[in-house]
Amino acid sequence: MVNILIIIAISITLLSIAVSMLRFILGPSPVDRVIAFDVMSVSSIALIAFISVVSKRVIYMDVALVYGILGFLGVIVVARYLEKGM
Amino acid sequence: MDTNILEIIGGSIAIAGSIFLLLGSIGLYRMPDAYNRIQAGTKASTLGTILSLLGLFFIFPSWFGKFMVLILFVLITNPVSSHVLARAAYHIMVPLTKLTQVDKWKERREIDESRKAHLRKVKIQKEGE
Amino acid sequence: MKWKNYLIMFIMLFVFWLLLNNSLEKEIVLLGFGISLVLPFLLCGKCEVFTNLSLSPKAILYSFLFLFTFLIALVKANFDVARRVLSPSLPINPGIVEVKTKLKSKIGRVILADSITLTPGTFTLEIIDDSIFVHWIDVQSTDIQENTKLIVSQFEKYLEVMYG
Amino acid sequence: MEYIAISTGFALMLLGLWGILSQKNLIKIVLGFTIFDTGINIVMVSIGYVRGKAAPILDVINPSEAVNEIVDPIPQALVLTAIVIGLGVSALMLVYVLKLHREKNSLDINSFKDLKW
Amino acid sequence: MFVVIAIIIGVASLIGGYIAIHHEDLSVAIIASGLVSLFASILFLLLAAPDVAMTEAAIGSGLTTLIFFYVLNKIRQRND
Amino acid sequence: MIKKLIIIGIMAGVVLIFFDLFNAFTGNEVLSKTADYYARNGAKEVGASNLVTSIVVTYRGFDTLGEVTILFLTAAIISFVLKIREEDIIPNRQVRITSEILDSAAQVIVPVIFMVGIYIFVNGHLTPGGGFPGGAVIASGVLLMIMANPKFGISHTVISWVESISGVAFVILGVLGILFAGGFLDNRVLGLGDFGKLFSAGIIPIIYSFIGLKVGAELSNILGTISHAQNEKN
Repeated sequence: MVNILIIIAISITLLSIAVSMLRFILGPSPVDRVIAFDVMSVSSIALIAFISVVSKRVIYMDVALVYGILGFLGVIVVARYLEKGM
Repeated sequence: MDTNILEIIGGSIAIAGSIFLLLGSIGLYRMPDAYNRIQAGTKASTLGTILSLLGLFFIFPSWFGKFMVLILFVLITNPVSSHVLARAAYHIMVPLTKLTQVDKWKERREIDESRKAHLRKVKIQKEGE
Repeated sequence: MKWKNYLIMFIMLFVFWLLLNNSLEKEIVLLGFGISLVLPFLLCGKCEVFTNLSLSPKAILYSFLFLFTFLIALVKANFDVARRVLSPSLPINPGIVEVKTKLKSKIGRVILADSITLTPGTFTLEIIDDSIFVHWIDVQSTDIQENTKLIVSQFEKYLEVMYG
Repeated sequence: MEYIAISTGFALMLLGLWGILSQKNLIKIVLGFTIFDTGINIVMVSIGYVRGKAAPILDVINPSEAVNEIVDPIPQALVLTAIVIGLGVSALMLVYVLKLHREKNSLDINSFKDLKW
Repeated sequence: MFVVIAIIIGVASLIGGYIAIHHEDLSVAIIASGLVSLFASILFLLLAAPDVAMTEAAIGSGLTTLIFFYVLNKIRQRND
Repeated sequence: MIKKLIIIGIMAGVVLIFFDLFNAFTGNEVLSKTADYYARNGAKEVGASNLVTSIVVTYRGFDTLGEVTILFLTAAIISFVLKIREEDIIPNRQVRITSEILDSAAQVIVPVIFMVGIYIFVNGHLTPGGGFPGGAVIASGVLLMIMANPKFGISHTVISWVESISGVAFVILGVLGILFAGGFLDNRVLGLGDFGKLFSAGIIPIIYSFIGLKVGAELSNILGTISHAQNEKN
C-alpha cells in the first residue's frame, strides 16, 4: 500500500522535473534557465529521498545532502557571474 | 495496524509535497517574466521538498536526524539563493513584464542619480569660480 | 560580547552534528564536541552574526511564536501560488514596492528577508539601509507605510524582541 | 536497467565526441571533453552492475552473505579515481585556454595555426 | 519503477548535453553541462553506486562548473 | 567540406564500435572473480563496512597516493601558469558588492558546510563518501567565502602547511603499515574494533581524514589561484 503511494509521489516529482526541463529549454534569458536549474536540483533532493526510502537504505540520504549544498552553490556562482561580481 | 496507518498518512503527505513541486514547475512554465517565475519556483519547491521529507519521516521515524538536517538546510538556503539570483537579474536588467504596475526601486535609483549629477554640477561650478 | 557568538555557533554546530550522525553513541558525541569546539575559532575570527541574539526566556518564547507564524504564512503562500498558477487567466498584478524596517542586527535582517521571500506573493529583491525593495505579485498600494504594515510588521514584532 | 544506463553513457560519449570534433570554440571543446568523461564513467559503473543487487556497503547486509547481495565494487573504486582526475585535467585545460586567449585574444581554434604543417 | 526513473533522467541528461554543445551562449552551455553531471549522479545512485554519486555531485557538477565560470569571467573581463 | 566529411566518417566508425560493444554487453548475474574475493574477505580482513573504501584505501592504496600526487601537481602547474606579478594587481577593481543577505547568511552556512565535509570523510568507512567528496565539500565552503566577499584572500601559508602535513602523515601511516602489519598502507596497525562503529577498521578513518584535508587544501588552492588571477591587468 505504502509503496504505491510513494510510486505515485515519484511519478509526480518526475513530471515536475520534466516540466522544469521545458522551461530550461525555452527560457529566453540565462536567469530563467538558472531558476529552472534550481527547481530541478531541489526536486531531485526529494527524488533521492524517495529512492532511498524505496530501497530502504539510510545511507543514500547523505548523497541528497551533498546534492543540496552543491545545487545552492551553483546558483550563487552563476548569479555572481551574471551580475559581474566575481 | 498502527504503523500501517502512520505509513499511509506519511505517503499522503509525501504525495502532497510532490504535488506542490509540480505546481511550482507549472508556475515556472506559465509565468510571464523571470521575477514571477522565481516567485512561483522558490515558494513551491521549498514547501514541496519539506512536505515530502516530512511524509517520509512518518514512514521511517528512525531516520529523524537526516530528514531534519535536509529540511533545515533547504529552509535556510533556498530563499538566500533565490534572493541573490533575483538581485542579479535586476542588475543586469532582465526586462519586467508589461503587467508591472510600479517600480519603486528604479524611481529611487533615478532620484539618487539625479541628485548625484546635480552635486557634481555644483562642484564643477564652484571649482570654475 | 564575542563569547556569545562562539557559544551559539558551538551549540548550533553540535546539534547539527548529532542530527547528521543520527545516533548518540559515546565516541560520536565526543568527536562532535571536539570538532564543534574548534571549528568556530578557525572560521569565525571576524564574524559576529549571533552577537545580538537575546537569550532571555521571553525571546525564546517569541522565537517559537515566530516559527508558528512563519509556517502558517508558508503554507498560505503555497496555496496562493497554486491558485494563481492553476486559474486559466493567470491573475497577476506585479510590481516592485518599497518597505521600511526597524531592525539593525545582521541575523535579524537575514531572517526577515527570508521570511518575506517565503510568504504569500512577495520576495526580497534588495535591502539597502532601512528600506527593503520587495517584488510583489499582487500590488495593492504604493504607499510605504501601508505596505510596511501589510508585509513586514507581522514578523518584525517577534524579531525585534529576539534580536533587539 | 543497466541497458538503459549503458546506452545513455554511450550516447553521452558520442555527443561529447561530436562536440570535440565539430565545435570551433575552445571552451566548447573542453565542455565536450567533460561530457565525454561523464559518459565513460556511466558506462564503467553500469558494467559493474549486477541485476537486482544492492550497494556494496554492508550496514544492513550481513557480511557473511555479502557475496550474493552486492554489486561489483571494483569499477566504482576506479570511477571514483577517474572523476577526481577528470577535474584536474579539465582545470588544467581551462588554464591553458586562458593562456592561449592571452596570446591571440581569441577563442577560435582556427586562429592557432603556428605549429600547423 | 527504477527503470522509468532511469529513462526519464537519461533523456533529460541527453537534452542537457545537446544544449551544452549547441547553444551559442557560453554561460548557458556551462549550466547545461552542470545539469548533465547532476542527472548522471542520480543515474549512479540508481546503479547502486552511492560513493560515485556523491563524488560526481560534489566534483563533477560543483567544482568543474565553477572553474568554468571563473575562466569565462576572466575572458569577459579581458574582452571589455 | 573535407573536414566535415572526415568528422562524419570518424563519428560513423565510433558509432559502429560502440554498437558492437553494446551488442556484446550482457548484464552480469554473478560477481567477477576479484570482486568475489573482496566480497567474501573484505569485511573480515579490513573491517570497513564500505567495500569501496576498503578497496580505495587499502587494496589499491597506491592508486590513491598517485591520485593525490596528480592533484597536487595540477595545483602546482596552475599556480605556475597563472603566476602574476605584484604590480599587475589592480587595487580598486570594479566588483559589484555582495548583497548584505548573502554576506550574513554565508557566515552561518560556511561552518555548516565544513561540518558536512568533516562528517563525510570521518565516516568514510561506514557511509558513502570519503576523502575525495569530503575534500570537495570543504573546498566549496571556501568557495562560498570567496563568493560572499570577493576580496577575501586565502592564506597560502595555512593551506600549504595543511597540505604538506597531511601528505607526509599519509605516507608515514603507510610506512607504519610495513613496520607493524602486513605491508604498505595495511590498516591493521590499530585494532580492527567492532564492525560498524565509528572507531573501527584500523587506521582507515585517520587515513581518510588526512586525504580529505589534503584534497580540500589542494582544491582550495586551485580555486584561490584562479580567483586571485581575476585581479590581473590585461
